Amino acid sequence: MFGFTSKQLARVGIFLFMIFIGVPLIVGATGRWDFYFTLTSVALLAIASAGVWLTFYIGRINIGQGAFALIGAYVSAILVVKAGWSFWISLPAAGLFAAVVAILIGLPILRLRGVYFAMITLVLTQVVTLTALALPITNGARGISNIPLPSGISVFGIPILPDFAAMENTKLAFYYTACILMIITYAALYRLVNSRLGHLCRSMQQNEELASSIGVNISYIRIVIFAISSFFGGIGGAMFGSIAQSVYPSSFQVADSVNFMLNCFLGGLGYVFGPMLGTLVLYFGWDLLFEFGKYQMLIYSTILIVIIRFLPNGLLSIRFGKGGDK
Amino acid sequence: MQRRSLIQAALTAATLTAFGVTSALAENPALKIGFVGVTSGPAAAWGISNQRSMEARAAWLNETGGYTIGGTTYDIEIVSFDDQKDPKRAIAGMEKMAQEGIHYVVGPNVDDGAAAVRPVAESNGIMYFPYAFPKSLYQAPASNAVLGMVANYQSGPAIYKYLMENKGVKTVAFIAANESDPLSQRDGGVAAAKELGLEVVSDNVTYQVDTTDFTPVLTPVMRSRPDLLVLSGVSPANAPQLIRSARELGFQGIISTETAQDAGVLAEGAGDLAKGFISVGGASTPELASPMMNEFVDRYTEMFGEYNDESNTKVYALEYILETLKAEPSAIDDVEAFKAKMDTFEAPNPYMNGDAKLRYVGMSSFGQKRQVAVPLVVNVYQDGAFETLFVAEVD
Amino acid sequence: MSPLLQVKNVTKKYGGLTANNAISFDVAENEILSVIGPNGAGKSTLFKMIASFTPTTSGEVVFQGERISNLKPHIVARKGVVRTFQETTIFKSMTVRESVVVAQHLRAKASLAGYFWGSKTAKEDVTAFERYADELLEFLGMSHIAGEQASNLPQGSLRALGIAIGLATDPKVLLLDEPFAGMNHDETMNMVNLVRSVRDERGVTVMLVEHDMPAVMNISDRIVVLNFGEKVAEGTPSEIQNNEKVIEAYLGSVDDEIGM
Amino acid sequence: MEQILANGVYLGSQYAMIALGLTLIFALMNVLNFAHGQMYVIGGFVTYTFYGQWGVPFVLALVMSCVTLAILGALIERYLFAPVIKGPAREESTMLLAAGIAFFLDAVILLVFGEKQSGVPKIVDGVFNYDFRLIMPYDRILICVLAILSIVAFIGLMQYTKTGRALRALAQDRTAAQLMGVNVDRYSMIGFALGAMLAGLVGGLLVTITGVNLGMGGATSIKAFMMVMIGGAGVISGAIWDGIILGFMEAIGLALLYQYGDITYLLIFVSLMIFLAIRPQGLMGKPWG
Repeated sequence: MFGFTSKQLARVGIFLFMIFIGVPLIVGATGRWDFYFTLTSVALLAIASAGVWLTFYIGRINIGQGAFALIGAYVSAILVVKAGWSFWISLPAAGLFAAVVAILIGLPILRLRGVYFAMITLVLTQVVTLTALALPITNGARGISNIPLPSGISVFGIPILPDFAAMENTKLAFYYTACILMIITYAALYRLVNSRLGHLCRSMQQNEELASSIGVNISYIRIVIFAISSFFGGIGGAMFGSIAQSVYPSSFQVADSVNFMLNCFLGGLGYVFGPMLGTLVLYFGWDLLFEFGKYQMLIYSTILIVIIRFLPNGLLSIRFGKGGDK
Repeated sequence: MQRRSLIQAALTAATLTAFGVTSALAENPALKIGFVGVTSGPAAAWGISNQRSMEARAAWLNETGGYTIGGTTYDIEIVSFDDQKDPKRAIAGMEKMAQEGIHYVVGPNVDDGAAAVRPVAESNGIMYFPYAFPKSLYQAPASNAVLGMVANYQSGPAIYKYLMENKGVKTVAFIAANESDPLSQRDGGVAAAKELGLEVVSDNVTYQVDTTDFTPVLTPVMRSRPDLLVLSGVSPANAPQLIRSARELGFQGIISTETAQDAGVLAEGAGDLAKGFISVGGASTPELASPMMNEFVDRYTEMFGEYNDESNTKVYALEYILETLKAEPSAIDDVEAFKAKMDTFEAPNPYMNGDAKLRYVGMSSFGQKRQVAVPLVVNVYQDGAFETLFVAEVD
Repeated sequence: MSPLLQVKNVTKKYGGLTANNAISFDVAENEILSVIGPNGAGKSTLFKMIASFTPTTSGEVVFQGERISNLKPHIVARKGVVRTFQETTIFKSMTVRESVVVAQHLRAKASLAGYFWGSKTAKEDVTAFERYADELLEFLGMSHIAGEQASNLPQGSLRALGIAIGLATDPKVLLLDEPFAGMNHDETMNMVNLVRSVRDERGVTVMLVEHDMPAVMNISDRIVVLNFGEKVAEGTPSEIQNNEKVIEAYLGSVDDEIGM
Repeated sequence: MEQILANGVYLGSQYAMIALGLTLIFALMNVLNFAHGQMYVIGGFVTYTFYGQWGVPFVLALVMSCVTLAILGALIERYLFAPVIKGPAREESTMLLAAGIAFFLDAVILLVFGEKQSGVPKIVDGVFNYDFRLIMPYDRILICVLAILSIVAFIGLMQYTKTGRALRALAQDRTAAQLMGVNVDRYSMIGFALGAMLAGLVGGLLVTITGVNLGMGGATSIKAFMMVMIGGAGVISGAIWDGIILGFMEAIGLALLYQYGDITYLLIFVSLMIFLAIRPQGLMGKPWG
């Protein structure tokens, strides 16, 4: 199936089992219900980080994912609250809108490379936050609150998705939704990276001139990749808005954009599943250090520095060795 | 080498503190009260004064034998969560509180965080006391949030009215940081001023939170020559700079804000230029502070090295939680009982001289009693400290 | 028969500086044509304009009757005019085989989406790419280094890798940028033979920019000489060798260069 | 008009100094120093402690800020950046390191100096007031002059001293500098220390006017990044120009667009994006940095 070896299939199987059965069992046994939200966050942030990773794959440092997450969150919130759409339709719409914005913005800025691209995307995050503050449709500073929970969907009377508002506890439902989205994202990412598009991206990452000399339409692929990347950002943001039932201009800000980037670095830029691991470690790590009170930040940043000092190729480089490409 | 030993020292220190916190509570059963707010990063000041006032009060109670509710004496344990001013983290923090079996939480400090934690708080049966003003948090159908201080749309009109009557103020200008909370507060303030019949001469000037020079920002405001300049939702860090720039630009009128400020910060940052600056405070001015308030300030100072006047307004939430629980012991793990009790609850206010009462208010603003009745103490800065200008009540 | 590629009055100005001034010449099908000239004569700029890596200021480049100047490089590559680079321009962290497989991008029949879903055409493409890569590496005598990471290769092999990447696109005209630079005599001879066999066995027209005079004389059918952005001479190697202008203006300066 | 000009010069000179340090570090090591703003804040707090708390003369306190930051910068370069840059890692990993250091310094600042806004007494009292058309407090004028002097001194250092020449050679081409006999390790460290020192110096200067607090760090970094982009990353003259340009844009924008308060920065950001899209290398930079 898709050219996977049986060993890889087994690993994927174990991973899926852990997420959908293992985690609920562990939570049930330990009573740590708060892990659901933490893991839901990890899953959603990992989706947005996957987008950042993808732009890294064409050799661009992207510190603008917070902008697209915020756009996604607002689009979904506006569609649900003001236009009365079902959340489940607004979710892809949010992703698509983010992708369209990415195409428009990407046309001029994707010509930039290195720190120039990095900085302009950082500025982009600021621009979107300031725009959200200034626009009437986003309610400006007051944000959009009281967003209803996702409603159920049924086709020909057969319920496909349950109504979240009718649930006793939405934690598990959001957890499963986020995990399913994450798995779809990473499956798509894995396929993409291992298909011809992925190879072309790699060729662009390593040398854009040479890539265009072998006939690769680099500006087209850059746009496509940036749009896909921002689509992921939009989806992650929209889902978060739905969990928090509110969106503010500060829901995603520069710090988030930087964190998305750090997730990718930490997991390892050479590995498809790097951003997922990076997100888990960075986000969960912060929660685990909760015990240390006011030293939390100090310890967290120290660990971060130590990791980058001794594992500069990311956490996954321990397992795969340097230069190994997954 | 140096760096390593530094880190080692830090780690050791951190581990010790962590153990210290958990081992200190041995004799009495612990009653955990949560705090979710920002205690690191740029906005750390807001949460830290909050957290510290809770910790100082808890330590005091525990030292004197604990707090008795319904015949059981508890040691009060404050469980704090740093949300980094990120609404996503704030939700995680509230989940954490639910996990710890906590039903009463103070915080979050900002609008977006307070809105984001609402679903979690309501589904887990947590009453929370945010320091955020949006009315939708406290109006039905929202049920679990209790405003922990006086809102700007309540204090603003009182201040403006006082200034109109006593200082002949006729025109007012507003300035706010370009962020959710200050902008919302500015809009509320503008509406209140217009209702009182004040002429609003400038209300659309904003500044970036990271502004280092306020002169260009303030110049157009000064040109409108208002009698009163309102710094909407100003952070303690920006207040002295704004005051200083306004005075240096030759502004002679009155400057006020509806948020709590720290006299020390004003003294350092603006010196004599801050004279006459009006802000909302708690009850630690000498005229109002009860012996208990003074002792609280002493203990706080001893515990953390310095006092922060912002804590005057932040000491109340914990007191309200504990007093209400004492009045209705079954509420200790049943927030419905707490909500029911809120309608009738009344107890003396220990921090203030006179016969002030602790009770829940908010009927006129929210349609339900979802606000703590903190005395609306309006302070004026004079020579390094605050003096009480007047005291009002919120209903 | 009309020439395969025509350079017509091509001029390039950078601000006030003229890098190429009204240069014209034709390239016939299946020939090896070298462009030579001292440093700064404008050879590289000319190459860039032919491959559309930089626009011309005036004049045009025509390939098979179609104007190819001032387009995007990848479009020119699709038409069959492909340039190689000097050795630093490679896919550093790909293996030799991977590089050659990727470079067959233009031969793909399936769409990008087809690859994503793993369509039948896409699978056939992948098999075909890999087979052709092996064949090409065999032809270039590089099979033994097929699995090496490009960044670990010695200079000579990098040059060959550049040509392999260029050939993998199935070009009609291959533009080689200083293929012999920095090589010793034996290496140069190997490369000369390689380039010749590319033309003879693959039917690829070759244009090259080069400094190494003996190699150029050896390999070229015709030579174009540039100096200070102008075309000084054009002709067969023996014509060029006996051209007074070339000897005076150009060969002298090469001696200087060597003398340094 | 005069007021806008004066505000522009004042803002411009302080921005230029912030940008200088950042661009120097970038030029030398190709590191985007995310922790630059935190270094600025530490500089402010050191001056605050010496001058505001302990009553040490202001100039001495400034020197202490410079020394502290230079040492801090040197240590960070020597023990963190240098090994990571030399290692097999991808170029981008220095960004993660820089971000980690920014978090770390934030945590240290919070623990050591606390969360409150701190300020020092004014160094000079009084306000220069020219007919209400130009209002400028004397301390601002003094700081502005000091900032300009520091910039001049820095340029002098880079142009006319051996260290300066070595640093410039290093910035231009690392390998070539090495071949010319420049001790690359040593001068990278000196360069980083110098960049950090500049951040500390601005922090120390500005603490007299704006005071200092924990929150200024991140915001300052972002502003500095923007400026560096306008001028062209890694170009000294660019850094000075862009500081002045941003200073003037801010001064003019705030003066003219005040009735739409929220949009001055939005416009600055958007025009920056458009500008960079048209001229990717900034004003003075080489293409693609």
